[in-house]
Amino acid sequence: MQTKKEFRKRDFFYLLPLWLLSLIVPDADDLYSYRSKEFKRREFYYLGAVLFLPLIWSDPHFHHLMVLAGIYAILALGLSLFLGYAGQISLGHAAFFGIGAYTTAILTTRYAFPTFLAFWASATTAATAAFLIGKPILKLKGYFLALATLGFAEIFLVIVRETQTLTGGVIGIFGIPWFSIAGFSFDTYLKQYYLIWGVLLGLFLFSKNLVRSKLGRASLAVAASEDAAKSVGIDVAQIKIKVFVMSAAFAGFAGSLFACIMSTANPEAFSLGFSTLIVMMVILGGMGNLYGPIFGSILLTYLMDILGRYQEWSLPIYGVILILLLIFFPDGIGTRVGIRLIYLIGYWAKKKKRDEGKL
Amino acid sequence: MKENKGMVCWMIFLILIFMGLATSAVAAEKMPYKIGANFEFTGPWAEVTKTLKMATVMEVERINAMGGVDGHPLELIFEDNGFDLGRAAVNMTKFTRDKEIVAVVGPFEDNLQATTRAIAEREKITNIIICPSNPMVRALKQRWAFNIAQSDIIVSQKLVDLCLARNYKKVLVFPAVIPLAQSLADYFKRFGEEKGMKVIIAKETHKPTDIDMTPQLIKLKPTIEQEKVDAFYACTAGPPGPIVCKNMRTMGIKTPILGTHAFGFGFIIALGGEAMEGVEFGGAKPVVPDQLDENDPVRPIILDFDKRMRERYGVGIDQLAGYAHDTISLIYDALKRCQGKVTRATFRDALENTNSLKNCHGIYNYSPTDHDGLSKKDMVFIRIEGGKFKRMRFPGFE
Amino acid sequence: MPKNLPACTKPFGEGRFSGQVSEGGQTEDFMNFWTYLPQLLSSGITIGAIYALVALGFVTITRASQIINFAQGEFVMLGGVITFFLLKGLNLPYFLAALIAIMIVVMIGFLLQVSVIYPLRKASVLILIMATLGASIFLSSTSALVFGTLPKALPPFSGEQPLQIGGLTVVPQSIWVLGVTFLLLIVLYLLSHRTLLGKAMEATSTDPLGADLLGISRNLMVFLAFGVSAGIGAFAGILITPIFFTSYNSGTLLGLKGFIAAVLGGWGKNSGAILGGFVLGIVESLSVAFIPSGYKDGVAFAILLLILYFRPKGILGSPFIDSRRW
Amino acid sequence: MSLLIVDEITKEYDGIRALDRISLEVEKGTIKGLMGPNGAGKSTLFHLISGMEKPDSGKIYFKGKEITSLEPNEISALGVGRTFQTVQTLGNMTVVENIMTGMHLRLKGGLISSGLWLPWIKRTEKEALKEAKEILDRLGLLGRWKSPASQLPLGKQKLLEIGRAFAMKPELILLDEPASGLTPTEVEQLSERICQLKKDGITLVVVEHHMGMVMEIADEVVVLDHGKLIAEGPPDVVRGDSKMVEAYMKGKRLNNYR
Repeated sequence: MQTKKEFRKRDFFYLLPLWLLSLIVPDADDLYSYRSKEFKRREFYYLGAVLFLPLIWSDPHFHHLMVLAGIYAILALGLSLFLGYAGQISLGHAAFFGIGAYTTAILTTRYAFPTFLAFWASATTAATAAFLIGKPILKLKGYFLALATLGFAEIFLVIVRETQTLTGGVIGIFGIPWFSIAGFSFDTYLKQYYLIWGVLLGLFLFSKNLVRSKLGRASLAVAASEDAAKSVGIDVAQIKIKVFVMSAAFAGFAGSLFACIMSTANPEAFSLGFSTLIVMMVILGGMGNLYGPIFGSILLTYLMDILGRYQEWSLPIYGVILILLLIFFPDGIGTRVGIRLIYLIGYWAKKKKRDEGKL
Repeated sequence: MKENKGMVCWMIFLILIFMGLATSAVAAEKMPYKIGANFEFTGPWAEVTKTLKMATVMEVERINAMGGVDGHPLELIFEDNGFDLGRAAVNMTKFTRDKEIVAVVGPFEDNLQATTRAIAEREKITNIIICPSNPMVRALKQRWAFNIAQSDIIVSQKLVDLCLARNYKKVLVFPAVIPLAQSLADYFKRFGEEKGMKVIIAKETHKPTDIDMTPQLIKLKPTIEQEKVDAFYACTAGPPGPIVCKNMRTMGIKTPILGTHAFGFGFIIALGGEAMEGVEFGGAKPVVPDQLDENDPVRPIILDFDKRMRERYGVGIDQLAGYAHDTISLIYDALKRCQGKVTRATFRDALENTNSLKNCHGIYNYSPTDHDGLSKKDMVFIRIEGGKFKRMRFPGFE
Repeated sequence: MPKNLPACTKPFGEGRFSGQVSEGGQTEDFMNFWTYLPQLLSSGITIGAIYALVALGFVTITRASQIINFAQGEFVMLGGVITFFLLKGLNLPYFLAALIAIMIVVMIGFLLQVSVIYPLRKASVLILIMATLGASIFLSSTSALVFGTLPKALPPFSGEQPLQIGGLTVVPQSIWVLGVTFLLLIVLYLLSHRTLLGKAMEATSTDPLGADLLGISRNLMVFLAFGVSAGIGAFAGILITPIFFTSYNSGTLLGLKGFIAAVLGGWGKNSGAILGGFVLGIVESLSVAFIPSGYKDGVAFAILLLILYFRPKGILGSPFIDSRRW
Repeated sequence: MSLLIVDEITKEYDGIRALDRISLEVEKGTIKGLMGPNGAGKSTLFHLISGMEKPDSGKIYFKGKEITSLEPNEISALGVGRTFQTVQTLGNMTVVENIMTGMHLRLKGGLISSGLWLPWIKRTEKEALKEAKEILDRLGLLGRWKSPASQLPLGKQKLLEIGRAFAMKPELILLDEPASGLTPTEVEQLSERICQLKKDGITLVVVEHHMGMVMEIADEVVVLDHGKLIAEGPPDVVRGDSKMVEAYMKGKRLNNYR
C-alpha cells in the first residue's frame, strides 16, 4: 500500500514540469511583443506557484531539487542575456560559476567573512574576471568565441587544481557555513528555497528592466546586425563587454549560493560538462526571452534526477534526448512548443493525405 | 449430532489451513529493508561502480534466498549521480525521503562525500562510505558516516613497513592530482620520516587523464640518479599506474617501483605488460585469495565469495568486490542485531557496536568514536611476478 | 556554527606543498634539460603526429561544410576501442581488425551526419556546437556501455623492445606512427588536390552557391567529408592505442587538442593542421621542462587564447577567417 | 562651407581601383543623387563615408571635421545616418523598438540604473516611446507599431530603416538604393518621404538605379563609372551628358546579365 502511494505521488511529481510547461507556453508573438512593464496574468500564476508550491508540497526532495534548479536558473538567466540577447556564444560560464564558488569558499572558511559579504564579493570577482578575459576575446565570433571561452574555463580548472595552498587543489574546500543574513541562517531546504528563488526573482526583475531599456535594445541590435547597430551609433564592443560582465556577475551570485548550500567547492563541479548543461538549459528554455532559462533549468534538473534511476544508461539517454530536443525544438521548448506541435501535426496530416492520394 | 461433529471437525481443519496460509502469506509480505546506493554509474568511476553493483546485487540475493533478516528481505535501490555534486546531494535527499531506507552506500569519489556526509549528519541516516574520504573530512568525526576500506593512514603505514622490510632508505614519491594520491603522499612522508626514512615528494605531478608521463619522468630522472633513491613510489590510481611503469622502463630507469593499493587490479597488469614486473605494494587480502595461510580466519569467506563470483559473473574477486561484500554483510549483521525494531537510529547504533565481524577484507570493529573498520593486520605485501599477484612475507612485519 | 559541517580547522596545502623538498629543484632540471632535449622532442613529435591527424579530421569536415564537429575526438577513441574489441574479443588478425574497425567508425561518421548534422544543416552555430557535443557525450558513454570503461592497450605493430638511437630511447610504435601519418597525409593531399572529389569538396566550402550552380550536391559532399574524417580519426586511434592507452573518455581532450592544433596551424588548411599538430605536441612536451607539469594541459589552451587574440588566421593563414561564422 | 566634403579619395581592392581620386561636396539641405552602373563604386563610397571601410588615400570631412579614420559608430554619433543596400531592420525587435534603437545616443541610462528602473530612466523611456510613435506616424507605420519588424513587407522595412536613421536626428542621411525591389507605388511613397526629410532640413545622399526617381528628387546628381567621376551637375544637365548616357546604358545591360 504505502509503496504504491509513494509511487503514484512520485510520478505525478515528475509530471510537474510538463504541467508547468503547458501553463507557460506563450503565444507565438509573445517572443517579440513590445517589452513592457505590465505583468500578464500568466506571470502572476508563476509567482503564485513559486511562492506556495513548496508549502503545499512539503517534500524535502522536491525542495532540494528546486533549490538546485534555482541556482542553475540564476546562472542560466545571466547566460541567456549573453546568449539570447547579445547573440554571442560562451562555453565558459562554469568558470565564472566556479570563481564565485571559490571566492565564497575561501573568504568564509579562511578569513571568516560573513556569507552575505562573500556573496557580493563573489559577484564582484567574477565580474572582474569577465572584464579582464572579455576585453581580448570578445572581438571573436561564433566558433572561435566558443572555443576561446572554453579554453578560459579549462585554464581556470588547471589553475584551481594547481594552487593547492589557496584552493585546496583537487581535494577542494569543505565546511562552508550556511548562507546567513544578520544571524538568520538558511539551514533547511525550505528556507534555502525561498532564499534562492528570492534572489532569482530580484535578478529576474533586474534583467526584465534591463532588456526593455536602452542597453537591452542595443544588445538585441548587436545580435541582429552589427552593421546596423554601428550605423545608429552603438558601440558594439562596449555593449558586448557590458553584457558579458553582467552575466558573469550573475554566475558569481549563483556560484556563491552553490558553495554555501553544497558546503563544499571542488574543481570537478565546474567542468565542460556543466557549461554544456547550462547552455542546454538556455537553449531548451528558448533564447531571447527571460522565462526560457528558468524553465529550461527546472526541466533539465528534473530530467537529470529521473535519469538517475537508469544507472549506466543515464548518460547515453541524456545524449540522445539532448540531440532530439535540439533537432525538434531548436529554438526552445518554452517559447515555441505550441507552434512546433501544430506544425508536426499538420505535417503528419499532409503525409496521411499524400499516402491516400498514392493509393 | 454426528454430522454436526463432523462439520465442526471440517470447520476447524479448514480454519487451521486458512490460518496457516494466512501466516505464511504474512511472512511473505514483510516490509523489505531498503538500502540506497548512490554511485557514479557514469563518468570516470564507472568501472569501479560496475564491480560494486555486481557484488552487492549478488550478496543481497544470497541473503534474501537465506530468508532475509528474520523474514524481511533486503532491497537495493541504485541511483546514478553521474559524478556530479548536485545530483549526488539530491539523490541523498531522495533516499532520506523514503522512510524504509535504513542506510545509503556511496558515493565512491572523495569530492562528493563531503556533501553527502553532511546531509547524512543532518537528516540522521547512515551513510556507508566504501572508499574512505580524505582525512580533512574524516577528521570531523561524523556519527552517521562509516568507512569500509582501510584509511589512507593505515595504507601508508603498511607501505612504510614494506620499505623498512626491503630496507629502502630513500623513496621518491610521484603523486597524481587526485585527492586519494595526495593524502597518501602526505601520510607516507609523515610516517616514513618518523621511521627515519628520507621521503622526497616530487614537484612533478600527473593527471588521471595524462596519456604520456615521459616529460615528467625526464625531469625526475636526474633526481633519481643524483639522490640514488632506493625506490620510486608511483602514488596514483587507475591507468596512470601502468603508464608510469611503462615509460620508466622505456627510459631505462631500473629503480624498483612501489605502488598504491589501487594497483591490486587485474587490468593494471593487463595494461602494463612486462613493465609491471617487480612492482610491489601493500594490498588487501582479496587480491591474493588463494595464497592466504590456512589458519587465516577470513580465508574461507574469501574463497567462497570468489567461487560464487566466478560462477555468477566469470570474474574473480578484487578489492572492490570484497568491499561491496563486506558492506552488505555488515548491514546484514547490524540489522540482525536490531532484533526486529529497525529504525535509522537503532541501525546506526547496531552498526557502531559491530565488533570482530569476519569478512573478506578482515575483521571489522566499529565504535562510537572510531568509524574506520579495518586495521593494518588486514593487509598483505604483494609483488607482481609473471603477470600474477604474488604474496610476500617478511618476518617481523608479517 | 550552523548544523552544516564545522569550518575546516586544518590549514590548507598541508602536505605536498608545505612538505616540499628542494632536491630536483628547477635549476638542476634546467641544466640537464638540454641533455634530455632529444627525448622530449621524440615524445613531443609522437604526440604531435596524433594531434595532426585529429586536426586533419576537423579540417576535412570544415572544408566541405563550415561546421566544427566536436565529436571528432570520439572517432579516435572508437577506432582504438573497437579494434581492441575485435582483436581480443573475436580474435581476428590485427590487420583485419583494424580494417573492420575503420569501416565501422566510418559508418558511425555517416550515421552522425545523417542523423544529427543533416537535420540541423540550417541551424545556428550554437545549436550545431551543442548538437555535436551531445553526439560526443552519446558516443563516449555508449562505448563505455558496450566495450566497458577499462582503458585498452593494443599490442604494438612490431616489437615491444625500445630502440636505442644515440642518446634517446624510442618505442618502435612511434616510428610507425610517424611513417603511417606521413603516408596518410600524402594520400589526403592527392585526394584533395588531384581528384575531382577533393576539388568539389573545396568548392562547396568556399562558395556553396557556386557549387550548387555547378551541380555539386552539397549534402553529399558533407556526407563524404564526415566519412573521411571519421576514417582519419579511427586511424589515429589505432595508431596511438599501443603507446597511450585509450579509454572511453580519452576522446574529448584529444579532440580539443586537435582542434587547437588546427586553429594554431591555420584554420581550414591541411598543411596548417599538420604543422599546428606538430608544433602543439612539441611545445607541450617541451613546456614541461620550464613549468610545473600540472600546468601541462593549461599550456595548450593558453596557446589557443594567444593565437586567437594575436593571429586568428593561424600560422599559415586561413581561407575562412573572413567568413560569416568566424 | 558645405556639410560633407570628400577629397581626392582612393580605394583599391587587390589591384582593382574601386574609387579613383573621387572628390565631391554636399551642400547643407540638399539631396545628392549618386548614380552609375554596378561596380561603379557607389556603395564603396558609402562604406568609406560611414567608416565601415578605410580609404587608401584622401580625406573625408563632415561639418569641417575630419572623419576619415573614425569608427563607424563615432561617425554616426557625429550625425551621419545611413540605410543599407540589403535591408537590415532588426528583426528580433518590434517596429517601435527599431525606432527607439535609433535614439540610442540621445537616451541616457547606465547598466545599473536602467536595471533598477530609476525614475529618470522611466521618464526618458516614456518620452522616447512617445517620440518613436510620432515618427512611425509620419512614416505611416503606426498601425503595426507592436508587430515584429521581420514581418513587415520589404517596402515598409525600407521605410522603417529610414525612420531608424531619422530617429538619430542626424544632419546627413546616406540612402543606399532605397527603391530597389519596390513596386512603383511604393517608390512614389518613398520619394514623398524623402522630400519630407529634406523639408525637415536633413541633407541626403541617395544611391539609386531607379533613374526617374533620382532625377525627380535630387538637386544635384553625380555619376560614377569604374571608380571615376564622369559627370556632375543638376539632373537636367546630366541627363543630356553623352558620356553618362553611354556608361549608364552599359551599366544597365550589365545589370540585365546579373
